[in-house]
Formats: sequence, C-alpha cells, structure tokens
Amino acid sequence: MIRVEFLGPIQKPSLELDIQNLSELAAVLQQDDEMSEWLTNCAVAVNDTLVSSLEVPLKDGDKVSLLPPVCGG
Amino acid sequence: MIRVEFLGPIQKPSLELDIQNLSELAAVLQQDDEMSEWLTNCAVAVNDTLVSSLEVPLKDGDKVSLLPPVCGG
Amino acid sequence: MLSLYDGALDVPVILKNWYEEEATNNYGAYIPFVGTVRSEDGIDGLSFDIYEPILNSWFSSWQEKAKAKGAVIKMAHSRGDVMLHESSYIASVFSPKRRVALEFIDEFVEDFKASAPIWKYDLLNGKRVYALDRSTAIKGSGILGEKK
Amino acid sequence: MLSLYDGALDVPVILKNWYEEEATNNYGAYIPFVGTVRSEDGIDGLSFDIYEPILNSWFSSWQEKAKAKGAVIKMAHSRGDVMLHESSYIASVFSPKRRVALEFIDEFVEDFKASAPIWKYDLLNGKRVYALDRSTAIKGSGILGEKK
Repeated sequence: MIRVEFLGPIQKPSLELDIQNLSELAAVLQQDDEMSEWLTNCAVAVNDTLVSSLEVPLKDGDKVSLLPPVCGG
Repeated sequence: MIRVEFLGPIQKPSLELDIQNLSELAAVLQQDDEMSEWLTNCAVAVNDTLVSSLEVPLKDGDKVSLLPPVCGG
Repeated sequence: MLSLYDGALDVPVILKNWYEEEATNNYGAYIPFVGTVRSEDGIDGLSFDIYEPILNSWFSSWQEKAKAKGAVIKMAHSRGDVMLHESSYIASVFSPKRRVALEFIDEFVEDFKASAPIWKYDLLNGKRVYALDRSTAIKGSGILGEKK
Repeated sequence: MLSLYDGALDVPVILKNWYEEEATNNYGAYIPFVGTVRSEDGIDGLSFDIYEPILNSWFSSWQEKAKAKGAVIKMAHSRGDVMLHESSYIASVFSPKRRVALEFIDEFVEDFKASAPIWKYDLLNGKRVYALDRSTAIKGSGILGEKK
C-alpha cells in the first residue's frame, strides 16, 4: 500500500492506495472534484524527496506527499 | 587665509595659506616631496563638501580638507 | 542550524546567541534577515504550518552550499500563530568576507520564499485563511494535474 | 541614525535596541550587517579614525534615499582600537518589503566601503599601520596631483 498525505492548507485526510506509480495516483485524484484546483499547483514528494515527473515507480510502504504553494517568512 | 587640514593617516600639521583657489593649493603642495604620493590619491573637500575640480574659488576663512583612501567597517 | 519555535521569535535573544556562538570563528561578516508581521488588510496576525522533513533537507542543501564558500547559515522560524509586529523568521549568514555574505543572504531568502515547505495563513476575525495569493508553487508543481 | 563609539561595539545590545525602536513601525524586514575584526596577517586588531562632518553628510544623503523608498537606515561604527573578534561596524536597513531591504543593505555597505571618511590601521606589535592596500580612493581623488 502507498500512503498519500495532503500537507498545509489541503483539508483532506490521508489515503492508503494500492497503486504502482504516480500516473495511477494522478488518475485517482483527478476523479476527486475537491482536488482539481490543488493538482495544478501542488508539488509532489516521494518519501520526502521532491519529484518532477510522473514516471516514478512506487513500492509498498512508500509515502507520497502533496505540497501546495508555499509562503514562509 | 585658508586653512588646509590633512586627515587620517597623513601625518602633517594644518597649514594656513593665502591662496585664491585650489589650483594654487595644488601648486604649493606639489613642492612638498612628502605630499607627492598623497596628492594622487586624496579627495578634496571645501568646507566639508567634496569637490571634483580645481576650478573652485576660495574665500577668506574657508577650510580645505585632504582625505586619503578610506576603509571603514 | 535550523530552529523552529512555537509562536513568535525572541529576536534579540536569537541574534545574540548566534553572534556569540560564532564569536571566535573568524567570520568577518554576520548578516541576519529578520521578518516581522506587518499590519495589512485588517489581519490580526499570521499563522504557519511547517513540513519538517522536507524543510530539513532543503536547509541541509543550503548549508552545504554555504560550507563550500566558507560560510555558515542559521535559521529560525515560527510554527502556529504570530501576531502583528512580532517576528516569525530569521535567516543569518556568517562568512569570512562581506561579498559572499551579502550575496548569500539574498539568494537564500529568495529561495526560502520559493521553496521552503511552509504555509502561511492570515488570522482574520479568529479564522485561519490560507494566503494563497501571496504563495508560490514549488518548482515542478502541477504534475498530478497533467491529463493523459 | 548614526552612532559612533569608542572601541568595540556591543553588538547584541545595539541590535536589540534598534529592533525595539522600530518594533511598532510596521517594517516587515530588518537586515543588520555586522562587521567583525578577523585574525589575519598576524594583526592584534584594527584601529579607526573618523572624520565626522563628512561622514554625517554622507549618511544623511543615504537616509534620504532610504526614506524615498519607505525605509530607514541605522549605523554604528567604532573609533580607535578594536581587537580580534570584536565588532567595529553595524549597518541596518528597516523596510516594509524584503526586496528593498536586501538591495539597500548591499548598496549601502558597498558605498560605505568606497566613500565613508574612515581610515583603518592594523595594530601590529603595538604600532598603528595604515591599511593602504585595502583602502579605496574616494571618487574624484587625485585632483591636487594634476600637473599644469
């Protein structure tokens, strides 16, 4: 199982999904209307490392995080 | 009379000179061997305002200052 | 060194501690940047969420860059609520020479604003309102929205 | 505000006082630059001469520039001897926004180095040796050396 976490202002509980890669995650989340806006502006991290492509394989126990636009300081 | 002050590291007492402009001051100081090096790297202020030309008239009571290279901080 | 605090930062104490920590390490320049909550748009203050694992790795990569130039970075940030005229952020660079420090503090603060996983909320009438319009999408954002 | 001190600066106290003076003036960014005496070339410390009338007018012209951008500058400098690892210089910018402060502190510190009428000496074996090789001729220097 893959754990998907939504950080900061995204008010959504974590998901546990049986998926093989980020493309499958995109397909799942694109079904979710309340996520549509976030998907266009969120960065994605796998096991706390930012990734820039959907071609990332996932293995059992991996954690995927969605990071919306930031503003520290 | 014009008072000429030598600032910072120039170890020279002030002068009182009867001169009409900075060109005359240049002529006087160029006679002074120990000043030759300073003349090429000093800035000049008249009454505490920096000037960039010798064409500055001087009047009785004016103060001329020579400012050698600086390094604050 | 990266330090997170609940609520506002005690700026004089942090600046003093950092100065004293590095006092004999022969750095010629110390440049702190202090960020303070401004009164704007009727807010009562700001509030912050931080995602520490990625903040830590982002900070470590900057510390490595600083080290390569003989410099050191220190940073402090608030979690939770920080009220008007209180401070939520300090970043500091120590370096042997001034040019490195002046350039580094600028680059560091700008990348911090664009990349550090921290989310800002306005405190408005007791509510926490995400400051989306002042926020920046992290580089590489949007991949999950790409349609097949 | 320009403050001159005999000997080393008490950096934590000055940074604290300036922070507190501006605490409710709604500046979002406070950037101090602190200059500290480094151990180099066997010196025991540095010593400074300052010509105050021209320093004051130079500083006032910068304060005007800052004001035009809604910012404020504060500066402290030492007169006389400052020993290794003590600090002789602090310049600070307060401004509403970070970009103004980051750009201003850089421009101010660089012009300070090139223009402020302060002379530096190395303290070497009890002697005060003018640091000519690290010094900069003020813009417009050399007119008295021009031959007719």
